[in-house]
Amino acid sequence: MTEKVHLDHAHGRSLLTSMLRIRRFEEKCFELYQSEKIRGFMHLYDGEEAVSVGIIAALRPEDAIVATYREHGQALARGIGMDALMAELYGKQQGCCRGRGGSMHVFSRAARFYGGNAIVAGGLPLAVGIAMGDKMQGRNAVTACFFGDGAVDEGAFHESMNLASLWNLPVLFVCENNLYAMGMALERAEAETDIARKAAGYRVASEAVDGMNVVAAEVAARRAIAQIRETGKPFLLECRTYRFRAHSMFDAQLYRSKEEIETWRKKDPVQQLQSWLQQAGLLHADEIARIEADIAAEIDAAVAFAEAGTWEPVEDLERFTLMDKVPQ
Amino acid sequence: MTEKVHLDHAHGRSLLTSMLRIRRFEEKCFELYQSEKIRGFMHLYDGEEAVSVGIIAALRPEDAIVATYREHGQALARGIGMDALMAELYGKQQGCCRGRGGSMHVFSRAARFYGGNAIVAGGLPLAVGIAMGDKMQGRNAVTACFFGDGAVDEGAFHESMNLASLWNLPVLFVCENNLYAMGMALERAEAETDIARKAAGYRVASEAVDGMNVVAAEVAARRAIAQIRETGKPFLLECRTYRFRAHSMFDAQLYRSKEEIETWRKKDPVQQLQSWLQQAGLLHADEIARIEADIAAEIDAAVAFAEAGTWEPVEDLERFTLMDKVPQ
Amino acid sequence: MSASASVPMPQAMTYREACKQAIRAAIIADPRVFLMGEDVARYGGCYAVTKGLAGELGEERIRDTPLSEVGFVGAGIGAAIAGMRPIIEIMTVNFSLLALDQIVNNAATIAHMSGGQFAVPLVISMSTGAGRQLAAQHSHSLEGWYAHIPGLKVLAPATVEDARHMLQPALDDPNPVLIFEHVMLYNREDVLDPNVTEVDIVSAKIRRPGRDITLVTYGGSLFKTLEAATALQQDGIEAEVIDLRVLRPLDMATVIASVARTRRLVIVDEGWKSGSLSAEIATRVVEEAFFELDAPIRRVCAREVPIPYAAHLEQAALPQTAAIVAAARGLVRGA
Amino acid sequence: MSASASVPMPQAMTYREACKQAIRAAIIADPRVFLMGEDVARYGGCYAVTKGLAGELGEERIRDTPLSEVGFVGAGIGAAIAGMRPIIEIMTVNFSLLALDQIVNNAATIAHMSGGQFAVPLVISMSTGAGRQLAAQHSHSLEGWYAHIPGLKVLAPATVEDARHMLQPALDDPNPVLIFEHVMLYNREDVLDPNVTEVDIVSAKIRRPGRDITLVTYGGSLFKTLEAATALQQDGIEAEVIDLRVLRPLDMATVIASVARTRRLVIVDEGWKSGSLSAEIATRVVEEAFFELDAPIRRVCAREVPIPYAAHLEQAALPQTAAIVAAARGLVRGA
Ligand SMILES: Cc1ncc(C[n+]2csc(CCOP(=O)(O)OP(=O)(O)O)c2C)c(N)n1
Ligand SMILES: Cc1ncc(C[n+]2csc(CCOP(=O)(O)OP(=O)(O)O)c2C)c(N)n1
Ligand SMILES: [Mg+2]
Ligand SMILES: [Mg+2]
Repeated sequence: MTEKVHLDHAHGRSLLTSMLRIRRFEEKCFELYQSEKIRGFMHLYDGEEAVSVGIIAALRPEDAIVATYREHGQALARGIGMDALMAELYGKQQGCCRGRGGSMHVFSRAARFYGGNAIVAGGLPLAVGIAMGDKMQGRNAVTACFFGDGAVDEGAFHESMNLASLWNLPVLFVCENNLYAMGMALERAEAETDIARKAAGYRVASEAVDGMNVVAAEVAARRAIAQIRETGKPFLLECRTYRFRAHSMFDAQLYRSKEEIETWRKKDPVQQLQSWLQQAGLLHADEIARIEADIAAEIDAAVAFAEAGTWEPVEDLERFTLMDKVPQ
Repeated sequence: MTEKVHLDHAHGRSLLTSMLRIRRFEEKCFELYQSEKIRGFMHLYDGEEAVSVGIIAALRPEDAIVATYREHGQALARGIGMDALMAELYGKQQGCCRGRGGSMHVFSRAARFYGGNAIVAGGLPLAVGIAMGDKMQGRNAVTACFFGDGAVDEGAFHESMNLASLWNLPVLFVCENNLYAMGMALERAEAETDIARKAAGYRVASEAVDGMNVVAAEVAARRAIAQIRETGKPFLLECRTYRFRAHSMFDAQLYRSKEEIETWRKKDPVQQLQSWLQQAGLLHADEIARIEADIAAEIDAAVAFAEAGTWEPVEDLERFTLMDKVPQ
Repeated sequence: MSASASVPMPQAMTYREACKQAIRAAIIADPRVFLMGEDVARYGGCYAVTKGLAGELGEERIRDTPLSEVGFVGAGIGAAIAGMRPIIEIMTVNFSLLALDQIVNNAATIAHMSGGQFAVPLVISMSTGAGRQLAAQHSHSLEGWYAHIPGLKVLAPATVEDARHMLQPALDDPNPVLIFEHVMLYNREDVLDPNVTEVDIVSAKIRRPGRDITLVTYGGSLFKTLEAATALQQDGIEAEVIDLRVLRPLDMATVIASVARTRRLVIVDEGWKSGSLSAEIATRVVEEAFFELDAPIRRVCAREVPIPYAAHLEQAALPQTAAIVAAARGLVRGA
Repeated sequence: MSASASVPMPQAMTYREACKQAIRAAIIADPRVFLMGEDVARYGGCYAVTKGLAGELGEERIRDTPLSEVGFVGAGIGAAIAGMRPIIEIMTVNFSLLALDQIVNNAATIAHMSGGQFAVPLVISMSTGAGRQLAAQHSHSLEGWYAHIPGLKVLAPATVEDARHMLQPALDDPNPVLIFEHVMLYNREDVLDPNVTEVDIVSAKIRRPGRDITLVTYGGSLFKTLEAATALQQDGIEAEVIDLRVLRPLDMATVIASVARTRRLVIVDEGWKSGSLSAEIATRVVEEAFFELDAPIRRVCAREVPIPYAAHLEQAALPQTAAIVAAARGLVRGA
């Protein structure tokens, strides 16, 4: 496996498309939340697209993903259909979880996507176990585990890092460090703010990468995954990023300044890649317009799909509480 | 406050006496367990005496202690009366906890001794809070928090180290690293076995010290405490030690070899100090004999006290479940 | 309506505002009191309860914590033992699962294990309950679990008055007191009687008297139950509604006295039916007042399913007014 | 007694040995099964259940874990979802508090939240209960708590036969199954009928038939209850003893059928009385068979106190045979 990323037209286009799909999807979700089509807690991903897109580009289909509650981007980057995702946000039967999970609990068996998890750091032990299960069954797969900077405060981070390292498990720990856990700034939450450095306490290899640069993220992920496959040991990749929007749909953002947000907006990962591709002559304005148009159409179709979706019958309320058999 | 330890006759005698009291007390406890006077889980401290004695020698009366379930030594070193301790092990009303706590739950308000705790790492968050409470009330006190190498595996260790460091709390974290957590060898439990090094992940100062050498332990503790008082920040002291006996009274010790135990027995902290004091001409055989005799008498008296003790009336069973007022 | 200068004005207020005023007053009154929890200071509280308080009272008294539930809950217990009077806010009951060891094994036991040498004068508050489409991991109603633990007291303020006044006696109590605030109550508004300046934390309260049937409930289900009582009235059924207020220790005397009058009992509890607090109440009535009952006891509880996201499924999973009415009507009519 | 070569010999065996044989057989039968927990391999298990198994089956199948309850329980859940059939041993129920978030928020919810895309075929076993003077932090009986959670199944093997045979159906079940082994049972010996090669994990069992009163219990209290039944016989009272075996979902049909015959019910549960499983059983009987009851229901449970160390206090805190006899006698004699 090569760790090189060859940024030709096709790949550049693919990365940009993937990020734009997320950006536009989230914009639509914001609208749909305002109009009360989507409810519950919803956490948007604007600003952080390069992380999921870059890292998931480096994964193979047989690899597994454990996601967070801010996982629309992770799900789309992994190829979960926009239709099924949007229908899930609507709470419809055609949603990827039949409307039971909602924004914070997107799952897909086909994509080996083991859920959105609404408990901060709740997914880390799961990821350790999935990697362990894969290893015990002789599958040559890596489990990518996404989590925020806030998850680093939790005991589950400590235990999971140690277990993965001790047992030589192929886990790519991906910290989406967007500097805040809700309103809690990293430097007010952690005595040591250099997350990549913490990996040393577990003898886990680590690297910090510019999470606003999709190519850097992909290159770092390919390198990390190559190392995981070679050594069988976990790796911690800290992606330094920023969320452009509020934490969730209930957040007055009293804890950070407009200037700070503006400074980070200048590093917009979508804009960055797009400008670079244009300057490098790899992508022209009209092609970008076509991409945008395709995405708009895809989103319209997803909304139409969700709107047309049906409600799970109330008689099926208790279905799946206990399973009759293990799905294969 | 000086961090020097002046090992004159008086201090040498005191350290040795303190260690010998623990050693002989534990020997008696072993006997009493065999004869079923003491029940429940009991964890003896033989081999680790230098840790408690050295560290607690460096504490002031206003300082606080949070202990483990292996805390007879910690309690005796802190000056909890042998009578009350023994009566507690008997489950008598005259015990320091009126027989409700037993071996794993020794408490003393007078000694600021906040318990034996039977949940591994359960005391670390408490210690953070006690230090926090002291600091908020303007008390100039340090909280010494004892825990084993096994506690380092737990999420509570991670969270507590971070909180203490982040909030600049005067906690002396004392890791009694005896290389095993029950039958789990440190190197099978931790990917990074250098516990002192883990402190870096929390920007906590740390040092590893020979826990079989009481003077080294005391010196290190004085240095650490001086630094805590000066900087207001926590410190992690890893004391490398060994337990000579089984983990508890139910342990066939299948996980370690007789040779390993013998090697460590050669480093017996009590023997080491005694030989050194004798060689240095600071303590003579007859004085040691007198110390031993005094201790034997004290233990006999404690056993007699416990034997003569009475049972808490069963009508008082529910007393202290809810308190009527906060004891002052 | 006008009031003379000496008579304080009744004040309309939300439950959220009542919680906030309670915290503010307690912190101002006692230098040992402080509040600590996730996002209570800069963010203003996940349900905006503490918005503005850090600015007013300082970040020493309104303290943000990292996402370390074991750590900061345990630290609160330690601070309490060391002489402070902390209010520990766990953002929601769902995350309290991460701190349960500290609550059950330390807060609830230290007084007893130490033979009464130490007390743990601590308040732990958290939001609870479902109804906002937050799905399976964010919709628990586990106050019944906590009510099982000796050494703890458990409160469930349902009214604005209780939200305003239960905190102080909880802080004055020498024991760990847990306060559960139902998420659907924060926006409720009510008029606060200025003549009431304190409430007890021992008794259940009859929120509506009635002679035909007793409806026992607490927390978020109180208003659904009162609505049900109104609906029943149209059928000529006078339901007595009891708000437990205190989930541990239970004030069974009030419940049993009511059942002795009405001879019929329905319990409404948002916990999953099996093993919910409703079972304890039913059983205590059977143990202590079996021959007062003219009919079986009925429960209206959450369905036994992880709470789903979709609104229609979530609502179907939760106790609803219609189900309360049906249960009560069935009992009275001898169905 | 002799047996012909073709008829297998009944075998006397301890509960501990039965647990061990169950684990061995399950691991040998299916390459996806492994056991993971604290001190299960080199130490041989805190209650010596797994002694020797690591040597026999290898440390890949009998795996020691660090003291990281959140971590390894969560890892077990992950491994189950990824296709393994783990047996996660939590040393005792007391430490399971540290892993509760993973059990309640992940194991119990993932099947439902994912709309049935994933199952969590996992066994979590732990010891439970008091009686060994281990004091407040090591004497919990919290199986009733777990029995409150939809998405879990909860078993309490009390007999050697159940200890030997409940594990395999638990592993075959597509859902997370919790198995509680009472610490006072490990040394109990019984003769294992070699003709019984499997048991169900759905039904309660009548361990002693009787017509005058029904005594319902489970786990560690079964033998105290059977003793009580023997004592009652001397008074001419024939007590029927039901062993619940399965705490979630409850087999109420068996209980109710018995109560319909005996018309009287005592429930024995080592959990603290308020909010224990006993309350659920009593309530279900009242809900479903109120008019079959001739007398109030009585409960014999643990006293509401952190379990103390001293033997006489501990024993006073726990349900005892004499109290069961007294409760039953009181009901039958109409006290
Ligand atoms: C255990 C737990 N504690 C608290 C919360 C409430 N909460 C939800 S998201 C969040 C912030 C998490 O921040 P981070 O991990 O940095 O992820 P981000 O939202 O920044 O992507 C908090 C505190 C939770 N869901 N789980
Ligand atoms: C949370 C928790 N898990 C497991 C146990 C069971 N247990 C009791 S002592 C012990 C070993 C602890 O080892 P360590 O911390 O190194 O202390 P030591 O006994 O060596 O002094 C274990 C696993 C426990 N008491 N608490
Ligand atoms: Mg963040
Ligand atoms: Mg150790």
